[in-house]
Amino acid sequence: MQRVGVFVCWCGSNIAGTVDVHAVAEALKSEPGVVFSTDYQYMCSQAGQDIIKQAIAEHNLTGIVVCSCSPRMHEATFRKTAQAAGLNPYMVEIANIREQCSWVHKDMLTGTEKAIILGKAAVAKVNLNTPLTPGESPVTKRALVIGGGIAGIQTALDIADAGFPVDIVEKQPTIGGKMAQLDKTFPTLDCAACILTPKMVDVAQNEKIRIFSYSEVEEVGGFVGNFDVKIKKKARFVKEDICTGCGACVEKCPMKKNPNEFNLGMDNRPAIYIPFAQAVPKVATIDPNACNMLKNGKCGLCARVCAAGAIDYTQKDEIIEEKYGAIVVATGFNPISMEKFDEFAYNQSKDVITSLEFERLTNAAGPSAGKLIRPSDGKHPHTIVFVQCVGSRCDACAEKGKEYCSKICCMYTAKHAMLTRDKYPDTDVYVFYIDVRTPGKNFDEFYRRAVEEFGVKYVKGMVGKVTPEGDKLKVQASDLLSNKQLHIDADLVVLAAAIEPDKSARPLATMLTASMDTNDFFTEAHPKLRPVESPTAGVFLSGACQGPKDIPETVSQAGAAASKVIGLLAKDKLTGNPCIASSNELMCNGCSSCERVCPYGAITYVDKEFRMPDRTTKIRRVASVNPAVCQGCGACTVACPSGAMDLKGFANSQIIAEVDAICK
Amino acid sequence: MRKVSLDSINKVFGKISESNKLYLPVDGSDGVAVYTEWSEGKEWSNALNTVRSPKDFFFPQVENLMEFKTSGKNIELVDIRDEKEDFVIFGVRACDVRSFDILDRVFLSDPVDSFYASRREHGIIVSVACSKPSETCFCTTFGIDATNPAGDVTAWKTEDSVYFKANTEKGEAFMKKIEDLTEECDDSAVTAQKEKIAKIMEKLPLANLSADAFGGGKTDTFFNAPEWDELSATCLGCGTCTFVCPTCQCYDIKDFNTGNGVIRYRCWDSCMYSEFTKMAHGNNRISQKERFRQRFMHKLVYYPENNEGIFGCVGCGRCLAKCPISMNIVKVMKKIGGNKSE
Amino acid sequence: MQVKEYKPLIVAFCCNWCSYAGADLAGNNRLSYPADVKIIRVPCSCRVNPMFILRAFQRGADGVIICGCHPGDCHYTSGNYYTRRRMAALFSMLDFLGIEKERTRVEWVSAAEGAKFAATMNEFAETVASLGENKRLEDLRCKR
Amino acid sequence: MQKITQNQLVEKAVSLLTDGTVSAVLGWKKGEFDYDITPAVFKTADEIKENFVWNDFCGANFSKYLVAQAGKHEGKILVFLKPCDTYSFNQLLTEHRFDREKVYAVGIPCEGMADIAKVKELVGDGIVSIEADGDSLKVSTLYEDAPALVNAKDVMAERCVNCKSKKHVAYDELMGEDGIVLESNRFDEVARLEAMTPDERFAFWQNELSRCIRCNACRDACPACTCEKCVFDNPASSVENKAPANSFEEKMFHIIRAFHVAGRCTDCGECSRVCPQNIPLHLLNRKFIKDINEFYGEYQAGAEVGLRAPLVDYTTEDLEPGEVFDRGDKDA
Repeated sequence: MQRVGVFVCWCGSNIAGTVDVHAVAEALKSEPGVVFSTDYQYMCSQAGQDIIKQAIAEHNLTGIVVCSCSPRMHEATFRKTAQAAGLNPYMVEIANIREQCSWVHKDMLTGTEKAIILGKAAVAKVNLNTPLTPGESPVTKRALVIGGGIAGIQTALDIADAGFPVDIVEKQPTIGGKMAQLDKTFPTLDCAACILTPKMVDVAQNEKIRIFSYSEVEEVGGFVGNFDVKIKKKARFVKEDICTGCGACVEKCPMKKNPNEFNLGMDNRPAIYIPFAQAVPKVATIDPNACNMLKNGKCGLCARVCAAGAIDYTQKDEIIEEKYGAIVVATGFNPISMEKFDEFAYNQSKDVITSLEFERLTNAAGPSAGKLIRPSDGKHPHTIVFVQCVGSRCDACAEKGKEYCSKICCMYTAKHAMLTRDKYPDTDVYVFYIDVRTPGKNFDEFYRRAVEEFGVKYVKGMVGKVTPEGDKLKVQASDLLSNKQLHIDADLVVLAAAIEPDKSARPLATMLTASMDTNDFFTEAHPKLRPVESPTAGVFLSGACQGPKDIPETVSQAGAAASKVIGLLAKDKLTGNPCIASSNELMCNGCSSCERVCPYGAITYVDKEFRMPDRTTKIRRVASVNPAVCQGCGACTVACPSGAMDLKGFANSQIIAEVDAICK
Repeated sequence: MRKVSLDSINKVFGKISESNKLYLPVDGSDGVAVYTEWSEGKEWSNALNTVRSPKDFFFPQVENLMEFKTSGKNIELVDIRDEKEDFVIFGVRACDVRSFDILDRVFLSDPVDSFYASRREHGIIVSVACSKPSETCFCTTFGIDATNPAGDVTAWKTEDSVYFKANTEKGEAFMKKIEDLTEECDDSAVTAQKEKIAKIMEKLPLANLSADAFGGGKTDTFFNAPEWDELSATCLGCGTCTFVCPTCQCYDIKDFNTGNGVIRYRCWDSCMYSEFTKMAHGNNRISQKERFRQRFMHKLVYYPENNEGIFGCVGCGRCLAKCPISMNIVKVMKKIGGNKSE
Repeated sequence: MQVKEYKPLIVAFCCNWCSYAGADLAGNNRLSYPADVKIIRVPCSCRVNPMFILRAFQRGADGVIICGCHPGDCHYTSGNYYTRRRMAALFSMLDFLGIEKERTRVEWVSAAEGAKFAATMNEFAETVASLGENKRLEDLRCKR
Repeated sequence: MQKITQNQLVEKAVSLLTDGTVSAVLGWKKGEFDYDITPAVFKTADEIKENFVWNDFCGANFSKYLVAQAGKHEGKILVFLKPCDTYSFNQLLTEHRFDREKVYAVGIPCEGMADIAKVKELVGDGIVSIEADGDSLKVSTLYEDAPALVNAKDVMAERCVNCKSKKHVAYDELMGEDGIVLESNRFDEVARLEAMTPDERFAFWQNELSRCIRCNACRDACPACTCEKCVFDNPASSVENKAPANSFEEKMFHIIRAFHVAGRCTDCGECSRVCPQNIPLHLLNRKFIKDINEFYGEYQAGAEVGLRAPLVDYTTEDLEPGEVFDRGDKDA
């Protein structure tokens, strides 16, 4: 029989407000096994924990029940407390009387009644607890960063800085991501390239960092500290180590007419290309769908002009297998497709563009060499209309847009408007908005300058329709403040498209068994307290894959993720979760049901000699669980027909004891 | 001897059930006879016998002994005996009547089983003579006269009437109750039936099955007989034979945790089960062969040894009809006892 | 048999990663649902053995609901897929035996769906209450 | 009415035993009344010649015996398998329950087995002999001077009336010719119950299961129930008990038993054959089989060795538990 101590937490008034904590402590006194029961204002506080430690010592408790907030909150805390008092940490059970009781029930009587029952269930369970000792597994001291945008770059640099090797996997031919496509950055208006490209170079030159560009994660196995990852290095038909990036091939390539992804298809690139001048790695890549040599075996010009002899038409996709201790997801974002937004005539007119396209259009390295022109006729636009929240914050248009706020649009639109007015004072600039959201250091000041100093015409209201007419774009909009209908003849319309997680995130999440929210943003282990960790141990989140972010936020989160990774890789061993499956060999039939449902391949079979009840011996096939691989889901326990398979910490007997206690 | 016409037998039943619960074989939905409490509309089955023997009335499969109620750390003991009032079992065959004697010798000898005892006290047995024995019958082997069963009252059922004869005080009292529904008569019809059935009994395939080879003191003769291996080789180890058997009397006592206390109950157990009388060291009988042997040795050797040579089997034939693999005491007796009745 | 006005007893098995967190979120957001709902934490919905469900009914539960991550989001990748098959089979069997199908339920509730959790529990509790006490899978010994 | 004769089987058994292919034979042994056949392990040719029997009452499915018998004798054991038995044979192999190398399986055709209860319904009690006579059975009783002729079809066991397959899915050697998988109506009764109201269904099962005496015959005869230790015998399992104390425990036992074999049950029908209380237990198993077929596509346990049972498998598109009720009458 256990000697159980019960500790009821008031959590200030959070629990005590709707639960009579004294009554709970009193009621649980008479439960079997309970030898001590008390309540205190804040059990998780130092003083509270001391009460627990003291009681363990004085009443030599063998198990404790803490009636408090969710185990997801403080189970770890109280386990440490128990351990500090010499009790096995797994002799602790939590009765969740806050999140699942005091916070959801209004009146004292109901709350108290339920709290007592939850307490009884926890006591019933702890009575059946047994001390558990976690297994240990080594840590592979290497990190994988998926995505080579500013988030990935910063995370990689910080991890490498701490002395751990890092691999970056980037699906594009170069790292740099979205930031590389930007012109200037708010609110300081310094040029994106000027602050990003040096970091890209650092990455290239850091001997701790390997860049797998033009590559994708193919498969992820293993678990925290011991991930086995397969990376597919797509054939770029150019030997990376030999190519000097001189660009001769790019010059000579006859197949020039291919939409240039980097400039969002606003101009063309050859079949063999280097995305942009500061690309890292600065290596050419052949687009197999465009290259005549690869398609029809004719041409081969690039091979001939390549002094270094880097061209290799026979190159194949290559699978690289590597072990990692930690994985950082930095898959970033994309503007949503404007296809469905006919009202803005995005498909009808070349002069309706997205903000990212506008960035390229105003970028010195862009299709128009930084000269602001209309894509349709190359003329200088005199009237520009910026439309905000296109696809953002639309609960109505959820099927084509997003319900959330994309966060960055207000600021970059202000930036665009300001820069336009600055460079081209003769241009009329309208910005249509629902609200202008400018929290953040120097953000509001920045926006007000756009209005006050640069005379940008901000109109509260949405654009109803854009109709191409002649060389004009007729913009119908409503001014909600003056409550007037506006008709503007615009030369250029810029849509602040909502942003969404990159499409590659969903399959990746499945590979990583990391959870996502309904918008396919990765969910964090805790929205406030563990914002850069995914619930899956060893997987961390950096940048916009977790939610819309601007550059400063992204960089700071990237650093945070890096520090978590460093913390993990600094350990030599990880103590695993001891709540894993184990099979009673005497009852095991060796039928393989458990093996079939195990998602981790943690179960294998061995032939063992057994002494049967009739005193004969028999060789039987029985299951054995690999404690390092088992993650403790329990699928096997139900698949097992004889009940030989059970789960430590969540044993059949324990769960049934809880059921009984609850159903009394 | 008194009689009542078959058409008005339900009046008799009605009369009795005014004062006592009356149980008799009634054909169930699946056409199999089951002892059922009589009520208007229920008809007395013509079946030779029920699958579940009437031993259930005195030794039910599950019987609550007592209850411990717990509140907090206090325990309160509650008496939940329910065997309180008189009841009548009607239509018990000769073999099953004998089974009560066999059970009595177990439960009524010291220490007396008070639960069984008081059920026996409260039970009134109206037996009925067999008129259409089955090929599986072998009660004669154990000296039972199927045409003249014992019991508090004996009944004979002919084409048109039912005849009654009281054998005990309880029986007399029973007859009193139905006096004005029955009429005094001679026993000619009964005698006639007895003779007729006796002839059929002689023709039964197992008529001359003999148990003479068995009995007390024969342990050494049979315990190590090589035939046990072969006989038990395909025994499934289920409890069918023991649970349909009218004389099997093994039970287990278990506690059921109700959440608010414990109900201590006893339930039938079977020596055929691998868990039977399992102890800390394991099982006494480690293989199915030993468990199988135990059951038959008990009925044919151990029981008679302790009970003036009375066998622990009544030849009702239930196990012959119900064993999933058709292994049974007759096959055992013939194989082991070397008695091949051609 | 109880004289006091009937309150349904509902046992909710919640997987640790999604639904239990969802329940916590409901708490964080102070979204109320009946106190008749008592939650048991399991690592994954696939840990729920049909025996637990029968046990709950035996002990006097009037409804049993199993909550797990949405299919595809299982923390253990495939656990809830097995839950889905097992429970589909079990529920169908209970229905086959004439036990009210409304008493058993599987719902997918993510860690982000506190509102859904509360709504589900309110709705389920209502449904079960409308059925009244569980008579068809009860063990009277447990109601003494 | 069996196509293959007793003599053929005896010869086969004797020859395999004498030529050393096998050292023991699992076969049917003569009883007292022609219908009470006992499965037996024969060791000698004389035993076989004297006692081996093959007639319309050889219903027992031998597959399960292999768990204990295979490997018990030096060399191989010969087992005769009717078509339905071969499915259990494969299922047990799939679950690694016996060593295939220790078994010599002879497939034998089966024309369907008779149910003695049905015979007695027709001709009454007191049966002294039953002989096959073409498509009929000649039954003599204590009470009729002339033997009664009953059509074998009229007294055929339910599971044989609804025979799912005459095809042997496993054997080392086949006697007679192989049959085919049949279009049976075995799910009709399940469908009839499904069509009832829940109250009617409840009443039906309440009545059926109330007769259960927990003799465990259904479990112990079931070729899918081969657990080293059954949960109902294991005090640690929380469901262990020896008798159904009330209607809940009756239901619980049969729900769990059926669930444990769900997806593994080959529908051999032994459970119902051996039930001393005539409870139609096979309906519970068939309900699972019917559901599995409807929910996840046709599946026959034991059709091949190594099949993945439906409940240890999944697809991402499986229907939701809630949908099983409002799926309308999808045809199996």
